[in-house]
Amino acid sequence: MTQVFRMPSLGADMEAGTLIEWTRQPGERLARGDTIAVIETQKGAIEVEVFQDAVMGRPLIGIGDKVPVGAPMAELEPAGPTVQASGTTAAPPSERQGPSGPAAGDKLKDHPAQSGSQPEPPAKSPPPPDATPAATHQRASPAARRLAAQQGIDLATLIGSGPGGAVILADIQAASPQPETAPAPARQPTHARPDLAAMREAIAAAMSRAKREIPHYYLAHDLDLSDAVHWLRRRNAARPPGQRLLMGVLFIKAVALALHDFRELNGFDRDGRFEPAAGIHVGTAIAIRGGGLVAPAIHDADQLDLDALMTRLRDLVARVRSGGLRAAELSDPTVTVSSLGERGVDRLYGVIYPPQVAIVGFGTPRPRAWVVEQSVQARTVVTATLAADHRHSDGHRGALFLARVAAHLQEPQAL
Amino acid sequence: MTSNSLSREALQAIALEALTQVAPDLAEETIPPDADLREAYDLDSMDLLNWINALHKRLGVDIPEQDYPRLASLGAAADYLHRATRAG
Amino acid sequence: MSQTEPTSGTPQAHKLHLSREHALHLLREMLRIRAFEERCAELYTEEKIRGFLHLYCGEEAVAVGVMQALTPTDAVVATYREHGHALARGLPMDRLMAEMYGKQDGVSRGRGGSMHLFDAERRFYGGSAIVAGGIPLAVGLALADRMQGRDQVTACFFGEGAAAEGAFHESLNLAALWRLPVLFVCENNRYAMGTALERSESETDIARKAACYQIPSAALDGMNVIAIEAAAREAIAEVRAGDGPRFLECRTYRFRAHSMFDAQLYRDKAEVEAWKRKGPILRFRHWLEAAGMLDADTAERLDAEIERELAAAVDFAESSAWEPLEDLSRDVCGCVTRGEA
Amino acid sequence: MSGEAIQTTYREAVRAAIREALDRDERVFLMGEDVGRYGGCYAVTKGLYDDYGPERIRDTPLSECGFTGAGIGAAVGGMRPIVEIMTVNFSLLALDQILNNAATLRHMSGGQLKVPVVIRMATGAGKQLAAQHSHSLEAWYAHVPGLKVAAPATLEDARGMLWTALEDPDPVILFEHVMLYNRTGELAADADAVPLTGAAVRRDGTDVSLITYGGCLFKTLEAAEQLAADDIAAEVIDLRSLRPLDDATIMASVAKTHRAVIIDEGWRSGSLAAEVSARIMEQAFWELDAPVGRVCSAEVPIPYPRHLEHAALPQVPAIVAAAKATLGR
Repeated sequence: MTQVFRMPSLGADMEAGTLIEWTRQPGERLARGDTIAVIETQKGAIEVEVFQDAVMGRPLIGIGDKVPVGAPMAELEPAGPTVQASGTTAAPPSERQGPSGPAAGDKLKDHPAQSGSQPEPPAKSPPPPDATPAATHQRASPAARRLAAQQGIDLATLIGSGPGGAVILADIQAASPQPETAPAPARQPTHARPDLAAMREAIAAAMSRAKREIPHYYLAHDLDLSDAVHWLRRRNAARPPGQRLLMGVLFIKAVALALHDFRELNGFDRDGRFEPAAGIHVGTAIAIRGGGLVAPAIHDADQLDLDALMTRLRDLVARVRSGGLRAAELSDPTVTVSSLGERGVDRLYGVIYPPQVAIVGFGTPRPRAWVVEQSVQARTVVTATLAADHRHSDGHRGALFLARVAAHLQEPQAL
Repeated sequence: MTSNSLSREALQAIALEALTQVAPDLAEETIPPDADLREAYDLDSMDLLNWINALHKRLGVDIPEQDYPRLASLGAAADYLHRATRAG
Repeated sequence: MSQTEPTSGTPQAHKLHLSREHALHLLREMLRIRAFEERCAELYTEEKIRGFLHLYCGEEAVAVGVMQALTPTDAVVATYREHGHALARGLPMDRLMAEMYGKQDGVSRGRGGSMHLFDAERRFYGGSAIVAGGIPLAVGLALADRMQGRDQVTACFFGEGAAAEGAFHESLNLAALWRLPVLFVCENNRYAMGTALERSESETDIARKAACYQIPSAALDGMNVIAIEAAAREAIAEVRAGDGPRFLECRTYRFRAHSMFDAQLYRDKAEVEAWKRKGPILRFRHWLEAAGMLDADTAERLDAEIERELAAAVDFAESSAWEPLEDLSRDVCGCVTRGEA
Repeated sequence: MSGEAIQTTYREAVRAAIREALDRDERVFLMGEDVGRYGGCYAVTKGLYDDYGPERIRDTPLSECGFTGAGIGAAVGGMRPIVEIMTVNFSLLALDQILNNAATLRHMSGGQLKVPVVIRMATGAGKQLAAQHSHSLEAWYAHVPGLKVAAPATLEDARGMLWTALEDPDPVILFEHVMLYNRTGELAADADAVPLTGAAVRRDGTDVSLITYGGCLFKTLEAAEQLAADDIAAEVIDLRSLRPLDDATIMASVAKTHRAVIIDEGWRSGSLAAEVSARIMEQAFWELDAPVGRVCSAEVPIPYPRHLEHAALPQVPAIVAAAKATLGR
């Protein structure tokens, strides 16, 4: 079998070499240890040897060509029956005889993976400072800034008594509202708690309308999530927490991709007529502690890779928790995904959020007995459900859609 | 070596502070150290991940996914971080 | 032992009783080193082995000869060109290969690589990559043996380049002054990297430098394994008897480049070829054949055995694990235990 | 402790520690230049040669690299050597052995070897010994993983750190400031080993943390006394261990006082003071109510004339001024 002689690595700092000379011509025999070529490196010309008996084959680069380490240089043909042994006057590289080693070309195949697996030292950075208070031109010590932020005091209104006129802790303490004359030092509100009563009313109105007006049909499909779970676990293991993904992101992406071919599920009901949406904006149901939920949109979810989706989702959750959702985000979704997460139940039957026409639900993934190729195995299974508007789609298409979602989740690496 | 390690109490305070950053709606709660955060305070997966990320960034401690259950409460988290920062 | 002319080159010249079994052992040890290093060179070009790789090819007779004279409780301090010393000292080839790869099962847990091979159990103290840096260490090991009344010798290997370092002179002086049980073995391969001996030393006779410190010294044909073993046995017996240090200068030659990335601009090919004809393995093999101690079958069997050992070593290294990242900072400090022995 | 105290000097405390170590452990021996017959350059080892003989009080040639390396080798070989290097400036001749062997052997051997050597050396200026005998290079050693570095400043530490260092499985470097040898004071008659790690709060205070070690400790305590007269309560921290640093004690103090000044006889650039300051920024930034201050040696080789040497080193008025500056005073 023809093999390939590649540019050898002669030092950790060698990246490439320039061919100066072939010391053998095609058809000439090469014994293990013979020089095959001379290569110019930054350290000067170096003769390079072959590590197997072979016959020089077709050169793949020319004199003067500079190629990187590992690049093919020439073909090597099998040597055929071994001819000479040593112990005679042979030059000492063959002083030791033995069977030739495995072909270099074979081994080189796996070297990228090998160098890729070189461990990198973990980055241990010192703990970063806490939250950064609002910037101001007033000189103030870090301790003063922290207390001012806690007490809602504007530094710009103070005259500092510290070095260089800086505001220091004592200045903030002096400016703090006194307990007798003022209400307890109010935390500068960093988040606006949603008005739960108002939200309840809005949900009540929307859901009543949905149940009154939309003829829902419901489909459910159990699907094997094991590959996705394993893929996710492996991927997350290699990343710091800030770069890890949640399963919910895979669900969103799988739904968004599947909707490409099921446009009748992605859009709005406008007085009984279906209006397909141009983009796929997935409303993502986020529960609010204490009751209520919102489902703001992740725009163009089908176009985002998983990391970007995760970033969006993280941002949405943060803004749900702290206030700061934009109104458009709540009205933009063209479809909704609701996922129960790790502490839910097996399946959820969604109620469509008008004027959307479909909601996809995911229950809690659990190990279940599952038949794989005639045997029963424990697999992680999740139930995906679809509630859709029967005025605009039918159960057959809905079923094909759920099957497509399931198929996407079998290939998490392609999401 | 213990030169860099914070006390367990300090770590518990850091864990609480990080929690109220990622879930500011819990800021006014009094959270007992042994309370299960997910069960008693309805922390979802994203909250949990954000919290762990905040701890990782603040303390430089690597917290693999399989260890998440070991940070079920503030007290458990303090124990875990204490061991991890001492080992580092 | 005071002459500094190299001793004669024929094995028969020495009064060493050489059984066929021992002769074949010597050949086998040199062949193992050669085979191991040639495979290392190949693995280096494939990027399995990284860092610096300094090969000993041509100098095998020195390590193999001297090691024959040591007992298991004697100590060895070597240099960064120490694969041969480690193998001859009995460190297992598979764990040495794993170390070359940087794997966790390597003799130094992968932390050292080619230049830092260690084995506390076999009293093999490396593996020093600072020229002459191991010599004071050897003096200290010998001092500890002396002060604790142990009947042990420390063999300290270094190249002729080390003779230009202060540590060499300070250490020879201390060892002689305190009559410490050290055998100094200078492997004079004529080039400190690319600088020829005569271009770096005013006195090129290294053995004479040692003699200046009142250390009995001799210059030997470093390509003759029998001559080296004989001289080492005699010297070590004297050292062990409490007569203070001895010094052997072994005049040898490195067949390959200083390290893998070396264009060898500093020496003639003809010179290399001339030395290769005096190769320690080649010459010993011819001598054994002439003496009727080595036939074709035996030679083939030796090669096959070594090839099997080597293949197993490479497999072992390939399948050994990388140390987990969490262990990055292990073995920097030990734990402090009050009252620890 | 029995409560009984004896009047002694720092020099005598170090000598008592060496005696105790020689008595307690057969494997302990001392070697260095002129430690034997001469009695030690700073007379620390006076009398030991007569009592313990030339094997255990071992005079060496002027070969810092050679005998320090031999001490490292002897430690690997099972002994507990105390290597005395006359001053930190001379230790540079042995730096190769300390860095490339003592600090690395455990790691390079995958944990197989340990190097329980103790290297003592004099450091610091104040005796008009000019630019090759007066420097403070502790920070260089404190930079190196694999070494432990300590600076005993008090009689208790001079008496107690040596034994702990000898028991430590890793190489330990002890820095003895030349201006401390003559300090006298009371030491408990039954003073014993003290831990090698951990900083000590030498004076409690609430207004500013003065962080120092070694030869500057007593200047800093004097500065704290003067500050007290101005109603400034300075807390004085003696680092004691320069590697590892006791971050917890430093940060606890800064969290209390919100201000810090570091006093270090090393040159300011790349100094231990710089390291301590950086750690305060990393770990206690939000506690600070003023920029961290530093009092270090002037960036000049230590000069010979008395007035210039004095001006080059951290002195009490500069420490007082730096502490007040953090308070805007």
